[in-house]
Amino acid sequence: MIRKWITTNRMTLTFVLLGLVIFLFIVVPLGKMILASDPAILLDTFLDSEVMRSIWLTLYAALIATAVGCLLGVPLAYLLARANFPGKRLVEGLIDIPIVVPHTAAGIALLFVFGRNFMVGKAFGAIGIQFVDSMAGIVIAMLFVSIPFLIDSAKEGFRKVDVRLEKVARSLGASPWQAFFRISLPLAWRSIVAGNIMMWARGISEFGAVLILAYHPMIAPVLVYERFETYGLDYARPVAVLLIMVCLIVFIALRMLVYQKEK
Amino acid sequence: MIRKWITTNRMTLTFVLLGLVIFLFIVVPLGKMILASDPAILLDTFLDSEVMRSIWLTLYAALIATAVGCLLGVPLAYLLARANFPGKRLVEGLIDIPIVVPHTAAGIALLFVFGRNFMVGKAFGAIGIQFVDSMAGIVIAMLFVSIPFLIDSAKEGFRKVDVRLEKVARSLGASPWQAFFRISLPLAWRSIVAGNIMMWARGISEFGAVLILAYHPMIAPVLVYERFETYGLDYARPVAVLLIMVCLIVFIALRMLVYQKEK
Amino acid sequence: MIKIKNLCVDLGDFLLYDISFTVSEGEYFVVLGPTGAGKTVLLESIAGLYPIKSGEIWLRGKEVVRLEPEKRGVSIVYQDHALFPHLSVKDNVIFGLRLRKEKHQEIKVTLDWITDLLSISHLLHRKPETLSGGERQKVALARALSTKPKVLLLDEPLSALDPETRENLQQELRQLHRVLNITTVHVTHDFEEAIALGHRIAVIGEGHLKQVGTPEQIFRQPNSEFVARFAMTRNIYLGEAVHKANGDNIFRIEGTEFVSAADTEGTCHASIRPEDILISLEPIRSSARNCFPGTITGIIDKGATLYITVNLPPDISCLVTRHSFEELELEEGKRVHVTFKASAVHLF
Amino acid sequence: MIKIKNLCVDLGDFLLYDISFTVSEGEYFVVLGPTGAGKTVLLESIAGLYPIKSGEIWLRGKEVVRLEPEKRGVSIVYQDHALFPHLSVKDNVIFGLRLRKEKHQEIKVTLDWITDLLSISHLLHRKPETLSGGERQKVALARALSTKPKVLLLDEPLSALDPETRENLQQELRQLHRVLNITTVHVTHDFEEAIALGHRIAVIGEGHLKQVGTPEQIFRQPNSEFVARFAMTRNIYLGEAVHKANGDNIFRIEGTEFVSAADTEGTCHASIRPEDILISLEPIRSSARNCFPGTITGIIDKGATLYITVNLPPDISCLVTRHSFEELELEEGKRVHVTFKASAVHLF
Repeated sequence: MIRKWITTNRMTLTFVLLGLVIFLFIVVPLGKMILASDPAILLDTFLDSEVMRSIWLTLYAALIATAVGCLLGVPLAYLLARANFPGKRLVEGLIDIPIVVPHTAAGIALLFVFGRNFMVGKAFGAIGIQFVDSMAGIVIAMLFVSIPFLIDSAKEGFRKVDVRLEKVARSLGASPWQAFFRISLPLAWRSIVAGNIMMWARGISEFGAVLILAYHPMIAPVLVYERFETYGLDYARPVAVLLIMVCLIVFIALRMLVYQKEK
Repeated sequence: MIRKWITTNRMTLTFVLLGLVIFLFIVVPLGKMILASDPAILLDTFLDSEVMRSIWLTLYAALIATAVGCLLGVPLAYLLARANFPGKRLVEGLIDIPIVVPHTAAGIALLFVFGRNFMVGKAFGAIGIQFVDSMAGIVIAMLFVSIPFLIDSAKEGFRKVDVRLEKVARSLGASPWQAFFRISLPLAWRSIVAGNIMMWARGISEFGAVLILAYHPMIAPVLVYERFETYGLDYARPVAVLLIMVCLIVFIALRMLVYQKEK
Repeated sequence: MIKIKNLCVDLGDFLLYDISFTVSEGEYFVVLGPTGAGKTVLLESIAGLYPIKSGEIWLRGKEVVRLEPEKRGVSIVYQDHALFPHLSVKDNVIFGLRLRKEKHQEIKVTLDWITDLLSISHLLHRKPETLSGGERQKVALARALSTKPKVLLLDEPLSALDPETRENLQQELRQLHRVLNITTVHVTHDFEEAIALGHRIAVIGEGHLKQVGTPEQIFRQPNSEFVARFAMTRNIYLGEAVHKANGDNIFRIEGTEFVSAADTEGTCHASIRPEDILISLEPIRSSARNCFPGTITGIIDKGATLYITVNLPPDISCLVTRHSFEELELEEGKRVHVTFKASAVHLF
Repeated sequence: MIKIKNLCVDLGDFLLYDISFTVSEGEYFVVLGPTGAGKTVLLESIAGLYPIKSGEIWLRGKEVVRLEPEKRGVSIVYQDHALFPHLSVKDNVIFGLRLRKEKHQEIKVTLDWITDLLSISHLLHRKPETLSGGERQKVALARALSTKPKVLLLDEPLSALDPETRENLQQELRQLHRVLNITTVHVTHDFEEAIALGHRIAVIGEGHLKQVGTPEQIFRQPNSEFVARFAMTRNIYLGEAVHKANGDNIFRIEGTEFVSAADTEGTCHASIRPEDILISLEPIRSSARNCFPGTITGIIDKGATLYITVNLPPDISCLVTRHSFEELELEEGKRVHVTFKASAVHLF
């Protein structure tokens, strides 16, 4: 009986085994690190004001980046979902570039625009905002590497909204703005929220670009690296665990919120 | 006339302006860095054997990670696209976690499994493979952060293949393997290739996790950071430019290859 | 009321060109054409929802090509109803009224009126996804009518429904039009729907307007093979028309000569509707000028009625009721006689 | 040939339960039911492509529930043809033969035979996307038949086609079955298609089998309101059947008494097919036992034929040809007489 099942489902079985390898490869390191941690040390780390400050800073900076990204990215996503123009594919390709640009190189590139002695950096410097080793720099770095996630997700969301719903709304007397805010936006809402979550999470995870642009004030991923470099693995580990846990809690809570509304 | 157009298309105009801000924010730093580079210095950097070695190493390690990911990830993607089982959503969520885990924390987590004194690390050490400060470590780090991109893309590809095509193939006498290799795989091919490209590019871009697991041999993003730290911006810049250019060339060439076949 | 002049729209794959027609106040105008003929785009052009290439669109004596859709007073109902999925039935219906910032009391009056008219009052608090196909389409109609549009555009409103619901809603549409007398343009690919509802019918195909006329004209006097096929005239022949010395008009095909009441000459098409042809076992003495013996070569069973193909030659398809079919004991190979009037032979 | 016993399948939303029927060798069996009734899943269960919950499926005397689909010798054709988009027409057709590792020569022979049979030889090097709907469906048929299956399953093969192509392909299916005599199960939601093609028809709905019988039985003797509605019997009444002292069987509704040939008693349904009813201006002297005066209250125009609703009371719908319609000058409000035989009144 079982033998018969194995014979007829040999492919499924093979696929399950291969898939299991990669699944365990992802889950085991994270699981082990979290489960094998000493609660006492974790608590100590939790009470370490430097750690907590850096985690808050990370969450906060990523949140600002996400807010800015949402304001500027959602309209762009709507345009890309609805309009057809020559070179549209090129624009879409360019927007996705930050995902594939090496993070440290991205940091260098940003430095050449937002650095004290360059274009935008100078302009902002005149009004007292500087990007190197500052909160603003962290936000800029996070925004750069994470914005494509939001735009792609929102674009997909808008694409799934039947254009004819907007058309019906127009024929019923809605202006383009009304059609957008009453029909398209509410219907694409879930994708936009999911995109925001992804963008926030991706911002929190960034290390390379931030390291170049703003080593200080220290965000959590930088702190993990600093402790690893300075004190070694055992000191870096509780910070990393705490950071991963915060990430997961935020990520899971928000995702559940989105999926709950689905029902 | 133009005034009339502006009035009726006020929303489009606003959206274009907002979108333009974020578009320029992405394009200008990259464009400026590439275009403003001195060709002579670039050539020097190109002839610097340390730089070229690190770039080759990056490309090569990412390629191995992608190959491994393809072998293990595609079957998993197929399962996730076709099978329904309790907890499927959880599995999908877990697989996406590497995208949002802070890179340095991911590096620490991997170290706790693949490090010399831990589980898997020990086992592999016995057969002469070690992950810390080695090629194998780079591959592992890249694989971890980039595998979700491949799985997601391949999954979408398989989902778009009508199940009934497989069913027809079965009724015509195909075994599950034959249906997979002759129908599902060729039809999902484009998504799988696109996923591989994304995975490779994401592997090349990784910095944080690799930094923790294998500072040496030095991959290009690490080299950029090292030069930045040691010699300053002017020395890091040409390496970063070269790296970005290699990334873009590879990325664009492969994408065009995929889209060309589309026609 | 509606005047379209030399309208030309680009559909990507092909052009819809040289479209001109007029719909008068209170008319129920049906546009008939195959799937993919650009019927939906034609409606969207009238509503201002699809950019036109050239031509003029007049609504109530005003050129509206540059007018925004929300100012045209035109409502549209799509085949798949296009209800707003995130709003309740009630909010769907009053969507247009809310935009108009009407007073609460006025909205209530209109809502009651329209939901009573379409008997959907019991659905008000449901979400669109929980409704049946027929209910959805009624809600879409209510929503379209709530703003009291001058023109109602219906884009295959019955196509997505099962036969029974379709027939009911068809009756409802006719009834609604009788009550409201609103100028309506209804597009469909279903010929039966077109003649059941339309005051006039426009047949569209191959990128342009083929014929505009009353159902009777489209039915009996198609001006092209395309229209004849669409009107399900099964008997379409290409042959030679001649005037005979005795004054008869003859259409000659495969050695058989049909007498026609039309007076065309030369190579042309002839169409004879299957229901205009009588089948009998013996020749019938009557005023009908055409009577031919033939052999039954095919039977297409449609349930209540059947199409009998008789080879004279040529093959000619005749409609009989199940009743006659059983009474005459028709079967393949049987020798029968077909009879039809000269006026049934339409030449074009 | 095919024997289904107490089959039960889970469709997620609902169950298909207690399905039992037998299809004999060479029979053309049609399963008729509304959209979403689980017809496709029923076919996929027979082919082994959908897991069943319980029950037995026998093919050629063998219980096959545990047999893999590729070993059942059953081919399936889907509504949307499901051609392999990456393969040419030729490679689609010989897909099954290649899998069988047949010799090049044998494949060629089968390919020539099947493409000739379906007249698709000229399409061999085209890609599916370049074909018309009718051509695609023919290719799908060729592919299904290429492996010479014992059973052919057709899942709404004509539904996605326009009326003309549908009728042609329907003829082709009949012709094909005559030549190959292959046991066929064809599912559809179209009643006309069912009676045009089926040797026997099974009506499925609300999760189970409603009736199995010849087209004649389904048509004239529906066993439930569901089947009667599906067979487009427009006149279905719920009333009282009584035996009269003079031996007549009477069906009483709204004060009118129909004479029936059936002998049921008590509360029951009566159905009268519209095409069995004759409309005339004067009462007809004939052997028909039912003759009533009434007023025309509705006209549904179907082009070649029309449905006339006459209020006796109750409302009764009668089919007339356009010919009679015009001759009798029927219109709403006109007084007419309806006549039908006692045998036309079916009680259930």
